[in-house]
Amino acid sequence: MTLGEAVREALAEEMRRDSRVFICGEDIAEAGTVFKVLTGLVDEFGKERVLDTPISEAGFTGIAVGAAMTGMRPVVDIMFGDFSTLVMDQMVNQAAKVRYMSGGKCKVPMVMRATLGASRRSAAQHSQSLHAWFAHIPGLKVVLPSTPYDAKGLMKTAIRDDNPVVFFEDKMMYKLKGPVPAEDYTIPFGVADIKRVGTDITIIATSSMVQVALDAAKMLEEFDISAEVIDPRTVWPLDEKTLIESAKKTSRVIVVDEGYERYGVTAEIASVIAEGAFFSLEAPVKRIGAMHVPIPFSPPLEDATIPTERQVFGAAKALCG
Amino acid sequence: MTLGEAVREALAEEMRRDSRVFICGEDIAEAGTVFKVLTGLVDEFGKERVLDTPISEAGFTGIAVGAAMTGMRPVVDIMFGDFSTLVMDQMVNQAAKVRYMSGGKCKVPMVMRATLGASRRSAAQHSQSLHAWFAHIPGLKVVLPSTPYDAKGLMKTAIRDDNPVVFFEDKMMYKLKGPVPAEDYTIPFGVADIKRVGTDITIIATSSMVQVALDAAKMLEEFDISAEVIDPRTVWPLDEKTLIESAKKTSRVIVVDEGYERYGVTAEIASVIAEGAFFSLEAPVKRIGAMHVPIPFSPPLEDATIPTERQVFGAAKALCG
Amino acid sequence: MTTVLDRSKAHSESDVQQWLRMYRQMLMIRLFEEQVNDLYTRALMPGLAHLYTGQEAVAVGICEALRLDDYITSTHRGHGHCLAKGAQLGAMFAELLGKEAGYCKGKGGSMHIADPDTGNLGANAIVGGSAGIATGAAFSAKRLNTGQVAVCFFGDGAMGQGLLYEVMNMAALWTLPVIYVCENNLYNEYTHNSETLAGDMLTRAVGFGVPGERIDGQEVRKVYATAKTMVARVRAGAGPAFLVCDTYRFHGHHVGDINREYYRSKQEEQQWKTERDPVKLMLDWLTTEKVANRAQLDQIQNEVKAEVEKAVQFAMAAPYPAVDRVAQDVYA
Amino acid sequence: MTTVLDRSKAHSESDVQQWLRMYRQMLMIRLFEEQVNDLYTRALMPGLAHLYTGQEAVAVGICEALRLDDYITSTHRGHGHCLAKGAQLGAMFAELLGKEAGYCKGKGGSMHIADPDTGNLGANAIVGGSAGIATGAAFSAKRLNTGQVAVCFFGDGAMGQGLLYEVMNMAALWTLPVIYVCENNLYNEYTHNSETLAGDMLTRAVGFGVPGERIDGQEVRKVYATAKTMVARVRAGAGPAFLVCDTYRFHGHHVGDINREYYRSKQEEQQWKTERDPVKLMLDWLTTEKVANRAQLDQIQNEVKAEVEKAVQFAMAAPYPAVDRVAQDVYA
Ligand SMILES: Cc1ncc(C[n+]2csc(CCOP(=O)(O)OP(=O)(O)O)c2C)c(N)n1
Ligand SMILES: Cc1ncc(C[n+]2csc(CCOP(=O)(O)OP(=O)(O)O)c2C)c(N)n1
Ligand SMILES: [Mg+2]
Ligand SMILES: [Mg+2]
Repeated sequence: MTLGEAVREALAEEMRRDSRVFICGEDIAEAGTVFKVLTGLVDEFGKERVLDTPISEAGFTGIAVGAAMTGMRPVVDIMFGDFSTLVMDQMVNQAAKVRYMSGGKCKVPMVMRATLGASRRSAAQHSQSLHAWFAHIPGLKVVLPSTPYDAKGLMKTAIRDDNPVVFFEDKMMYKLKGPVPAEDYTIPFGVADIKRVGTDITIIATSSMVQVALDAAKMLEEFDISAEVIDPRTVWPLDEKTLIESAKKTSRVIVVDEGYERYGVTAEIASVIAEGAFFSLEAPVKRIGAMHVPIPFSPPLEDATIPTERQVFGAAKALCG
Repeated sequence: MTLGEAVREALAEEMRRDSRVFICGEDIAEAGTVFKVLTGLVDEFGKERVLDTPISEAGFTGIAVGAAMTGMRPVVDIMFGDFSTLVMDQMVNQAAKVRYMSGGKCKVPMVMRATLGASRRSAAQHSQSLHAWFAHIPGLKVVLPSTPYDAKGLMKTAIRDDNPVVFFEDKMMYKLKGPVPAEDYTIPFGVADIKRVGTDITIIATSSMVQVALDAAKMLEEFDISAEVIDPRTVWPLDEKTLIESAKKTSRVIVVDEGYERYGVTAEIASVIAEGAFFSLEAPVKRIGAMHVPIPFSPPLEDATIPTERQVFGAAKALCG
Repeated sequence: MTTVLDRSKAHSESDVQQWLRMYRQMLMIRLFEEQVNDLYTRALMPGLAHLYTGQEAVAVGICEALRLDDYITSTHRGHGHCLAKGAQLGAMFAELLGKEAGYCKGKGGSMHIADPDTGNLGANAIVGGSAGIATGAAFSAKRLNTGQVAVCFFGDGAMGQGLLYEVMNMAALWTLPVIYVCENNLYNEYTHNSETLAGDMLTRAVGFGVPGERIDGQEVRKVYATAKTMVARVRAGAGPAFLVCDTYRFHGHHVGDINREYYRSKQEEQQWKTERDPVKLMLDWLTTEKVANRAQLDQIQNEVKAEVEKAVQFAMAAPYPAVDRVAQDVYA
Repeated sequence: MTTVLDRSKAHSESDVQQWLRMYRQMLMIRLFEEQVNDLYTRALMPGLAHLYTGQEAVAVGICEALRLDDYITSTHRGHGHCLAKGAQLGAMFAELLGKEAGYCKGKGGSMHIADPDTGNLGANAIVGGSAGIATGAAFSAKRLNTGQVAVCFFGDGAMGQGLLYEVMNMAALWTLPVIYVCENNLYNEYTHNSETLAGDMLTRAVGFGVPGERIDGQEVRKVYATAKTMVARVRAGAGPAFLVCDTYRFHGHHVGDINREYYRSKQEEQQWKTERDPVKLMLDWLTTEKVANRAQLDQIQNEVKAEVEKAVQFAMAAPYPAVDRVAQDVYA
């Protein structure tokens, strides 16, 4: 099953299970989203539960917040994560804070799905990975699946969670295949997954960077370097324990994330490790994120801005050398 | 001169020097902003250059972007930094990227002024310090003055800069006094200022946290601990060299910032230090930021969420102990 | 006395009850706000408060037309909406003082009071910020088929926020049971709305498929009558509606806004206060129409006063939340 | 031949020049887009492109009414606006191919072409995202007293973005010389706008103090005539204006949108293509009115074709930017 299918299945199963779940967003009904991830859902659930909206990201996100506060369980589809710039007030000043500001009286069980990731030659306004912004905000949970299995299990958890959850799907991973069991399952938030066991170096990677890390790990194998690859799966809550333990074991760590490196996800994870495994580290934690430039359109330039397996491999070899 | 007056003077002098500079925002003309920072400017420059806007943050920020691209030098006033949630698209997808996307053909010489900081009992939507979001975005520069002298010099640099600059003023610091020379001066971006020289521990602090750090340093003195306090002044560009050198010298570092600690400014600075001064550090870099909760209204609760001199003092003592 | 009884006979008992209830509610808001101002002036209240005084007829007239389970969303100037929808004085004061006994356990304060039990989804300190929430509540009501309506209160300043138009459009497309109520008190903080509003408010809403009305917001019976018809229509499935109530805030933008002659004249304020005070207008009408006699009206006044005072005392005496509560309620 | 000369005499020489220029411009856009589609189909173009084919009369009619230094802002479907405002074919193709010789040195691509030399402040991949920029450009023009106007092009989908209304309001309050041009091609990507637009477009703008007109966007002379009057009025200081041009995109939402019967019928497409093709309508009119003869029109066609082909060849042969250019142009 592909990652896109896994997301769709999770949504379909949750919509069958709970009639309060609905999805809204642009071009999601008959079109099934621009990435065709939701194809067919409208046929089963109708246009009232798979709701095409105007191009009003702030507006329909706000409506979702209100619907979530009053008994529904909305899933909001933000076509490109870059457009999350338009919903920050609704997500951050409203959704994330409603529970706290009301002293626990209200809750906001909603999911905001958005895409992230570059390398589609889509240029600066359609290629960003802005998840660090959301991870910075108390009251939100932030999920980044890297496999179909994780995508399905995490999406189900997200929908059943009584809090606003921001769920980022990498556009380039929708076609990625992987095994997904037939039976119902969920994956708890805050539990990192060791995607590959290793002893010499820990590579912590998120979303599509997990594959990059695994590919780098394979290249490292030829040099007799055994890399452990860990996917936090949720950057908030963050499974610090698993990350730190691995760091203590291997004593060398690389953190790879597709967001801008500066003031991004790699900074938090690197400093959690630097603190938690301080006395075990042989070398500084190496951060690898997107270059500090807007994503360029031109293919050779774009390719230079995003972390690659070669880059991770090089960094790992240098660390272990 | 107070910090508020220093900001006003910088604006007034730049408006006198350059007729293309104008300010726009809510309640800034006759009212002189809700913090009375701009009082009197409208008398000198008129309502066409000190422009009261509707409550349309996204709209007037967008207008400023366009005005900046076509020969003006706008200063946008965002009353509370919390409302920057409303202007992320204009600042991040437009202002920050216009130069790059146009291959260097266009430029956006604008300043977005916003406030930050809690402890005014203003609750969750009027107390945040969201500067980490902007620091994450290539194309923006992010300034956080901590003294009247810095505020004036940095504001002048901001206005003369040909790029979008986000300038955060702490609401509680407007009344803070300090010397400001009469003559024209600017302070370059990317140059940290050592606010206090010390040998045992480095405290890196931003905005109002500089005062907190200085107060903690005084308390530490009594325990014969000599603390160096450094203010990066701009978190992007970041003067890594000065920070790392101090860390190498003292071997112990605390980073204090009023933004949420998680995925915030302290994470970036801590990991820059952890990497740059890796072999000199005696202990992990200690991060101190706002608690991972929305800012509560109730005074005893709010006070518990924001870094205090006592907390910094305690952390420093523990590190040096 | 006989005259009074004679005249009141012209009115049905239920009408009389309703008028007196609306009068009492307005008075309660008025006295509540006086206490708030007093607490602030005596430096007993943390932070700020935006007083509703002068606008009471809007909240009361509209909430009188609502069911207890109908939803409202409110603003930074929200005390009136909360009380009119049914909030209790004690928990209100306690919240304003940051006490554990407050509606939000002290975590919200004046600008964030929420009381789901009375359908109040919360005040909002982001201007226009609750337009989505109210529309979403209407969405739920329609989907869950509960017959509820949602009322979104906001000030004329919120007409500057694009969000409002985005959600009006969707409310119209999806025929949602939501009423957008603009309390037009002429000012956005310290700026007259002639500087901030181009075009025409009602036309704006019509452009998004939302029909509207504009009324005098100082006459509570007029507000109620209009709201009643509108609510019935909206509840019956006619889709969203827009209501502009012309009104005036008697105090400053917030309790600390004392010297305000640079943005509005004392004369203007005086005129509204003497000629257009909603509480006084209702009192006069009740008297003129002889709905109630002086003694009855005095009794109401005394009762409300006593309730308010008792509530303040309760709140003042109530404890702050324990500091370890700070980390609770972030997540459900 | 004599007849032609006879008839054309009825038209002034400058009118004829203008009509032929508009025809040539429309044709250029049409042939440009055909090449783009071809490049994409042959997998020679990175990313995507949103073709303007079918809407040429809007860009050309409006830009014909503008000065070279007047500003425009454009959209994801922006090639037509750029060319109509005066962009060169070679640098356009080069940008679409990500080449150093492109308008943005390859950094922008199809959705971000900017050309300040012709007043083009840039295409924008955020729907409605340039409404602020265009209004800001009008602000500059007014403040710097340059007599320029700004035109903001956007699709009917952008009517969903609150930003548009925020800036319309300010443009009206501050009487800024900006024209908001909505190209109503009936669809937001794959969704018909009957599902996304409540109310009435012109009424919306009027609500914000911006008067408007709605016209057939397929008749370039009609578009031009309307724009001419509007631009003159706006330039003279009348404040902002709104123009809705009804039009249709002949291709998919983007080059890869091939199977589209689930959202619009082949019949609908066919009807527009055969009956409402702006290039053909103009060609027919030029022929019927005998403004030009077949030979002249063929010559135009051949010239444009040759130019377009030459430009593609230039762009194909042009080098990519050196990789170290990636870090340039982030800051000025
Ligand atoms: C988005 C946003 N911008 C600015 C503010 C600051 N602010 C608080 S109240 C207010 C004026 C609101 O005016 P109006 O909506 O008319 O309400 P009123 O105060 O008159 O009741 C402003 C600008 C805010 N809270 N939220
Ligand atoms: C803010 C935003 N939301 C969504 C998109 C994705 N998107 C790109 S084009 C488009 C449809 C735009 O429709 P319209 O404005 O009518 O322009 P058209 O494509 O018809 O020319 C959408 C939804 C976007 N680019 N920006
Ligand atoms: Mg008002
Ligand atoms: Mg369209």
